[in-house]
Amino acid sequence: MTEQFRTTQGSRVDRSKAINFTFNGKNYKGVEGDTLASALIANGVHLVGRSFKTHRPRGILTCGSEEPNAIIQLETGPRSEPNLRATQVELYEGLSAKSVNCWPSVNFDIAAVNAIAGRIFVAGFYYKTFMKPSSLWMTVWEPAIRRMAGLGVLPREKDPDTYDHMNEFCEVMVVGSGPAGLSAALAAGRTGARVVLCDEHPEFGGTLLNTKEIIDGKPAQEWVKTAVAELEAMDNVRLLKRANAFGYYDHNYITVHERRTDHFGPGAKPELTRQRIWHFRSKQVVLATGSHERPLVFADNDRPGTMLAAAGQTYANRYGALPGRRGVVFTNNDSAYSVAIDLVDAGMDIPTVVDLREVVDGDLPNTARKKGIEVITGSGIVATLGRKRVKGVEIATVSSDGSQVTGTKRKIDCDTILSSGGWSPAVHLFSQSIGKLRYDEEKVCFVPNVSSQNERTVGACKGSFDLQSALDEGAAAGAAAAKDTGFGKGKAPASPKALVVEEKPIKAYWVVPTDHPVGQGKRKHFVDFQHDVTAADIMLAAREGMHSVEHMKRYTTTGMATDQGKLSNVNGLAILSSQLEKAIPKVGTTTFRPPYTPVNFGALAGRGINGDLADPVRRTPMYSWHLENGATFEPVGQWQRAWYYPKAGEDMHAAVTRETAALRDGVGILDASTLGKIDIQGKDAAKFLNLIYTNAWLKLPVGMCRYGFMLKEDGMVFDDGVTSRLGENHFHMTTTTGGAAGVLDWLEEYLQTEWPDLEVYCTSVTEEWSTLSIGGPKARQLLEELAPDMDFSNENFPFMAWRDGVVAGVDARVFRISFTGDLSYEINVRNWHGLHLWKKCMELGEKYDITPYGTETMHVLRAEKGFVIVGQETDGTQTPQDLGMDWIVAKKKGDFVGRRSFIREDTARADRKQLVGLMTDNPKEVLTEGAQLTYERVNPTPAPMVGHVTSSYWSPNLDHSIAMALVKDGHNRMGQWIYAHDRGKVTKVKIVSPVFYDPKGERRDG
Amino acid sequence: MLYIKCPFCGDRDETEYHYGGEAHIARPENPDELTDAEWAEYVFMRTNTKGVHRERWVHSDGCRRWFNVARNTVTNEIVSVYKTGEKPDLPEASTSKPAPAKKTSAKKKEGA
Amino acid sequence: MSRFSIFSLARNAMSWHQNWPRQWRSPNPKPEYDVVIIGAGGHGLATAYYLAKEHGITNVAVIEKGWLGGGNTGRNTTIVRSNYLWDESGLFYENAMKLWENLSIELNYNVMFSQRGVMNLAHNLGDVRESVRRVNANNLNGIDAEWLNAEQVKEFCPIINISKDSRYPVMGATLQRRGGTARHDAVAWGYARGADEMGVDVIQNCEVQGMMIENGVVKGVRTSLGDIKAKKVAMACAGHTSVVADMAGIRLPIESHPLQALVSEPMKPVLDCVVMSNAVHVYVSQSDKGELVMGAGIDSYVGYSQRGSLHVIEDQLASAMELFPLFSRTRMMRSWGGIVDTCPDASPVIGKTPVKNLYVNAGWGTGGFKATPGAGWCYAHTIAKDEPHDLNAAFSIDRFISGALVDEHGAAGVAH
Amino acid sequence: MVDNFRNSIIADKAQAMINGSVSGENGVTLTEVPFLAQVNIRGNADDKKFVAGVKKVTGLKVPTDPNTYVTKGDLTVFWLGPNEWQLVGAVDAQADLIAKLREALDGLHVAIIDVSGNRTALDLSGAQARNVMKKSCRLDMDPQSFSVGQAVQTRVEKAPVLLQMLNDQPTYRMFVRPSFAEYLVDWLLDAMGEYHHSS
Ligand SMILES: Cc1cc2nc3c(=O)[nH]c(=O)nc-3n(C[C@H](O)[C@H](O)[C@H](O)COP(=O)(O)OP(=O)(O)OC[C@H]3O[C@@H](n4cnc5c(N)ncnc54)[C@H](O)[C@@H]3O)c2cc1C
Ligand SMILES: NC(=O)c1ccc[n+]([C@@H]2O[C@H](COP(=O)([O-])OP(=O)(O)OC[C@H]3O[C@@H](n4cnc5c(N)ncnc54)[C@H](O)[C@@H]3O)[C@@H](O)[C@H]2O)c1
Ligand SMILES: Cc1cc2nc3c(=O)[nH]c(=O)nc-3n(C[C@H](O)[C@H](O)[C@H](O)COP(=O)(O)O)c2cc1C
Ligand SMILES: [Zn+2]
Repeated sequence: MTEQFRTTQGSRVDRSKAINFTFNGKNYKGVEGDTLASALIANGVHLVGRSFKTHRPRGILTCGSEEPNAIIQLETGPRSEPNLRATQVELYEGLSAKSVNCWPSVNFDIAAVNAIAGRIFVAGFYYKTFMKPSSLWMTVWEPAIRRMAGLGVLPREKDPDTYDHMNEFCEVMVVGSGPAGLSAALAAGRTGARVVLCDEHPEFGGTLLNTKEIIDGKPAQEWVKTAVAELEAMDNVRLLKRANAFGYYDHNYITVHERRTDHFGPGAKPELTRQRIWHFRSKQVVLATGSHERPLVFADNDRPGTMLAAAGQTYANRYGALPGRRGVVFTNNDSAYSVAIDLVDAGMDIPTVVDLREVVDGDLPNTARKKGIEVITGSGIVATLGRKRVKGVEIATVSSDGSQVTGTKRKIDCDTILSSGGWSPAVHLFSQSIGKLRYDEEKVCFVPNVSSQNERTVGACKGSFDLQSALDEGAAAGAAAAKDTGFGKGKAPASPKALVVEEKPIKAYWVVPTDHPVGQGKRKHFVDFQHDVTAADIMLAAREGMHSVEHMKRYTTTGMATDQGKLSNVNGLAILSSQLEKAIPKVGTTTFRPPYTPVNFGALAGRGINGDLADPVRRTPMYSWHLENGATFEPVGQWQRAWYYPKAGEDMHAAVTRETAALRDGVGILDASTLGKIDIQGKDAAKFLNLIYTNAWLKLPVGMCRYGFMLKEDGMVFDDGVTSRLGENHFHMTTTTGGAAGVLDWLEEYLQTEWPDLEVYCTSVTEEWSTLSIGGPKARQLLEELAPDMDFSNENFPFMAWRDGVVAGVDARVFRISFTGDLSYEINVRNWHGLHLWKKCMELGEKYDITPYGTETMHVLRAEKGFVIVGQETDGTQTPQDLGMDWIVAKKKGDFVGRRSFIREDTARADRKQLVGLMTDNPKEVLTEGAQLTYERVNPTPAPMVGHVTSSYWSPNLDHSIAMALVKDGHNRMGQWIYAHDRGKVTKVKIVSPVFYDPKGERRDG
Repeated sequence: MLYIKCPFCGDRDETEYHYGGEAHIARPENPDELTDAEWAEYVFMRTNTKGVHRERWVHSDGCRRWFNVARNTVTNEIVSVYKTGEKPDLPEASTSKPAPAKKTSAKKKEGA
Repeated sequence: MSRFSIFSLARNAMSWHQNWPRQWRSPNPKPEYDVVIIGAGGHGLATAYYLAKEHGITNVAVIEKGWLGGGNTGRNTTIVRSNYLWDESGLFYENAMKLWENLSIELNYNVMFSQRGVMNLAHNLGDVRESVRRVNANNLNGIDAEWLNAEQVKEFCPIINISKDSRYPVMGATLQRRGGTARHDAVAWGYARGADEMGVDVIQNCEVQGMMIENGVVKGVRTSLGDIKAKKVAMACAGHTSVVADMAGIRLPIESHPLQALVSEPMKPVLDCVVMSNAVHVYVSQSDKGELVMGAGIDSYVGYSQRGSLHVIEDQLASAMELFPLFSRTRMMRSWGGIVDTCPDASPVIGKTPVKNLYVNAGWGTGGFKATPGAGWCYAHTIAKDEPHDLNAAFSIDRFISGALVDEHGAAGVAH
Repeated sequence: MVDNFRNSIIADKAQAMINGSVSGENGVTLTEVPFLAQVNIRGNADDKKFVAGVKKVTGLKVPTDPNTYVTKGDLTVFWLGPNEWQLVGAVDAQADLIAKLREALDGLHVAIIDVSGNRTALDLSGAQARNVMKKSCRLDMDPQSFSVGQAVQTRVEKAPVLLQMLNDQPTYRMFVRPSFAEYLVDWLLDAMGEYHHSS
């Protein structure tokens, strides 16, 4: 195929470099510098997609990120991407794309029959139907609607590309690189401040790349070139192309989405991350984001071949691609005349400009007239002809209030319509940062009014639509912004002189009438092109009481498509305002939200797209040993803990049976390094512990340890652990694995905010120490071999004592505490000695058949003894008393955190849910953790539940299943039979003491 | 993401801190003397200010100090950052504040 | 009011839809009402509807400072389920679920209640235990609930990654098949239309700025449109409850926090159920238009800004990608925030206040959309009878004094 | 002397760090500096006795400027907070330092805690090191904001670290909890990947 619509000279594309691509299966040629859209236009392809609801044929409307129509699926396979705007896709060799949301093809789309039923499918129709019978909603209607859903298709494979994030700080951030942004960046950059300039486009220059403006007597693009060259030479300036500033958050936080490799083609630069999110903290911000041209809302305004005027100009000037052979320009303002002029110069036939204004006598219209273009005033396009491409327009004079067609219709043949309804400043970022807008009656648009952060708007974004203002305001703002950060004197450098062509005022004209009242005939006035919202829909919404612009938006879905209303919002609200006979500012805009242009999920995830980088996996020093020795792991918070160590052929049950037996009969070893550890010292340390633990601490002798509970002020248990007195004023606290960080923050909160007078320092030493727990009847023998210099006798090293010594040749602190009920020692050594000690234990313990065990076995062993695990027996609603641990609550020491809550009515109840043991009748039957309990076997629904099973295991040592449970009034019901329910299965169980094993504690001392 | 100036370390991103709730709620000296309702007031009831809210933060990933922030909960403007134990009078937040509703009843004292 | 149906649609199509009546009026406030409800969110509107329908009280105004349905009702991820842990909550939400199941027909407004199933994933042994506990509690309360193992999870939702090597391996999930989503705006509109038809005044753009209280009895409200007398006043103002309660001198155990959500661009359906994971802060469904609707985490601090922080979204998407690797190449189209009213026990407050004839409905936090019909129904009862219904008796403010909290952190999780 | 019972928790990452490092002018390298002596000191900088005591042992005045450190010979004292410092010295210096400090500060409200095992150190160095840090840390890494003589407690992505600007190469030294070390190494190596290929 040849490019029939490619011009022969001018433009920024390189006609000598041809690029092959396919669209909807057909081969085409474009050239370097093209976007997919410009290449399609050069090839005369206008029909590029189908609309969302009614599948009407759609053509390319714009030349930027505001494109609602030309939405395509790029490539196939794992790098395929749905919903890209053809106007933003840069052409590369071999590109392949297709239309979305049409079947079997864009030319013949079966769902287009929707359009036939279109008379019923008005705004909100689905709220009014599909209700009866209700059985059909889920089975017929919703599936049918769902089949119509969506535009493109997600690839099923994992994304082969990578993404990353960058955090940057700067003094001045400039968004948008048109004349205003470039001037601002230059002025700020020259002061030496750190400046960032970003633009969504692949080239800097903004609209200057699209038009033929003159700066300092030369084509403006020459000024752009020197400006960019100067900026590139500055070390303090960072330039980001293809970079969409998508969010402007609190505290001058601006986030930018940079597409780094897409333009090379998929997978072309594997060493680079495909896209990058930049997080900028900028002291000052200059928004030079330009403006969006608004389409006019006229009858049949969505036929392919209809385009925004400035987009047509851009295709011709910038890409050398003519939008058609013969075009009619339709406008309510002067800017479209430069379009007509440029298009004629580029070789297109523009017979007519249809202008809604009655008097048209500006410089640009007059120049156009001189070129032989007929200017028809006070008139509008009242109908268009053609189906998949415009064939012509019907024009007529229209009343100035927009109510009706006043003259007779005249037909003009054309294949292109270029419409301009005025300009809307791109105030998105300004509004995201909570800046307040003002409606400008003269310019017919919302403009920034009051800023809320350190930010300035300039150029078209501010509503200053002439080039000289853009240059001047940019320079002034750049210099002032830099000065506010301590750079430069704030004086704007003299800006270059633009050739100014005076423009006459625009006329607000929101809906162009046609030969039937709007909405009452076959011609439709589209407002939101992607979502098929028409002016009639908006009027209907207003009639139905949707008077708030937010209701109108949601009822009609105006502005909710992928362009987020860049083209439709202002037209929509203006139509609503005239329908309600309310001033436009009274109707107001909808809320501008991030992102400005949609941003890939992958990019937002960044390198976290690889889960192990998203969240740290924390490992103990012995992790490598566990791994090599076949351990399975259990995630506990961020930690990976060894769960059990299956030998060949063993399942969990077998492994745990073996591990528990080893501990009860011989010696077992557990990696307990993940326990939180806090060093607490100072003369008030014991007093402090008295306040935060439920039990008494003043009299704990040095050399001894004690188990404690911490409560929140609501009286409920929130952490537990053993704390040891290292010296008169010095304690070593342990916490649960998951609780470590929270407990330290919490201790500090009380210390620093409630009791600042207490002389206490808390320091985390969690990872200073590796902790190995060695337990079982043979533990002492092993310890004696490991530490020949230490005395492990019961007399000299009793239960709940600690001693320093040398173990396996390294300094160690040994605690004699037991979470299993058996003789047990916790050995703490420096983190870096953990692996050594572990291996040494395994080596010396071999003759005792030392057995490493994991958390599962630990749980079984402690359950046999009735020891609770915070977070398993507790869920934030248990007091120590509920757990049967009144003994841990000091009665006489005075206040401690949470104490006051005990005497509240509900907390003091005698029949609260209390911790008990449960025994099944059938010794082999292991209850399910989480089974619910009732007093009676047979229950009505809802059944009166009296508690649940918190822990349940097969106990190899007892040769019987065991369980712990919280049961209402459980402490008074020892020996009673109740019922456990697990998904339909009912098991009779007896309430017993939770201490199943060695109730007298005879094994503790070995 | 907020940008908070730790009174000890300087400006840091929100992610380095933990929020600690409303500030200046003193723990009652003698909880035993309180009624259940008064105790509940201390443990659960919060001012939840719309406007300038005084709150605690801890610089968890930095100096581990607790401190106070006065922040406009509508605009997120940080009006003041000050150390524990201090309670400066504050300038009004400079940006838009929603009109605090007129009070018809005396506002209760904070704390218990 | 004209009935909505395919026939009325067809009939109106003949006249180019020119004759549809207003779905609700925009009345001026009367000087006095029997009941003034503050807040025209789903809860306030449903309350008005049931006051009129169930209790015959129609001299009611719903006063809304903005546009009806524009609070959290208009910005939530629309997940509806009733599988809460404790009896009090389970029975309360199940009542709501039953109302949901008939709501479109009841309101003659298609709220598109789509019972496509809600899965709550478990990622560690603690999750598994708590999930099973909840399934059993639900079953005994007559609430449908199932436990799925990892393979069954995959079968129910084929795009989930259940690899054991995943950073957050999926160990199973609870499934409530009757759970799903609903069209949030339609819920507010349907109730507004229904209430309006029975004579309730829904007054928008009218802010309550003060309370009239005499001798501990509420007499009315002061609004931006003037004073309005009322025999009873009922708060239903979600994130702003503390602000309004403060006008009556009432302090509440509530903090307001920003909570964000986002939608992707619309794509052909890949996800036909709702997936939630509290552990990794992901909850997502795909709408009938094709967007992925995702909730993000809650910002930790008190906030009234209806905005949130990007890092919350970034962290959440990183986790989501591990569960749904295929989401990487879709794009976030819009993100927004709401102000959620959180209670210390993650359960709501519905009941009387220390001020006579003043009622409170708040503390719904991240999960009150699903309660909308049930909350309105119970709240209407509470207001009409001046005492709570059995279903909401446990949710009084007094529980913070007695200690009888209904701790639903496990089941309520971060957000949903 | 390093006793041969010691193991770095990321010993098995050594080769990956060598492979992942990029030599040359535009490169960036990552290495571990294990087993350094580290002592946490709590005390009151307004108390002359405290300041003098530390000075006597270390020859250094405890820094009171936030985010700074001072160095003399092998010894560095980091400011961690208004009443907290970290002393870092050569391998195995801790026992001696602690004994001397305890003696010099006897009777004062202080805490002197051996934390040598509580963190290991990683050095990220070379022309691209700053960019790698920018991918990883939400602090301003530009030289005017973070320069030699400064150290901060912050986060490198999700790992809490004490981050020291060691020299102008630049070299960043990160003191990190051992349990996070593998994650941090993986994270940094991943960030370095880009420079690996484009040199
Ligand atoms: C991002 C997000 C996701 C969520 N996801 C879910 C979910 O998936 N499932 C779920 O069940 N729940 C979810 N929720 C929670 C749910 O949205 C809310 O709990 C629920 O919608 C609350 O309804 P409401 O009617 O009480 O409040 P709202 O809808 O907030 O209504 C309160 C109304 O009171 C008005 N008001 C306030 N002050 C005044 C005043 N002074 N005068 C007059 N009017 C006033 C407000 O303007 C507002 O319209 C989510 C919330 C958020 C923000
Ligand atoms: N004749 C008229 O009525 C009329 C109307 C509008 C504009 N103009 C002309 O347009 C020019 C205005 O100059 P300007 O500098 O203000 O605007 P501009 O339109 O030239 O430049 C704005 C640039 O900002 C970029 N941008 C916008 N939002 C962005 C974001 N979030 N992230 C990244 N990039 C973003 C755009 O892609 C564009 O390149 C003048 O030359 C003026 O004459 C004329
Ligand atoms: C369930 C749900 C689905 C949504 N889908 C879309 C959508 O498809 N397109 C869109 O632009 N916004 C969508 N939104 C977001 C709304 O546009 C809007 O952001 C949200 O209601 C909050 O209101 P606000 O942004 O006006 O403050 C959706 C919101 C919800 C709650
Ligand atoms: Zn700090």
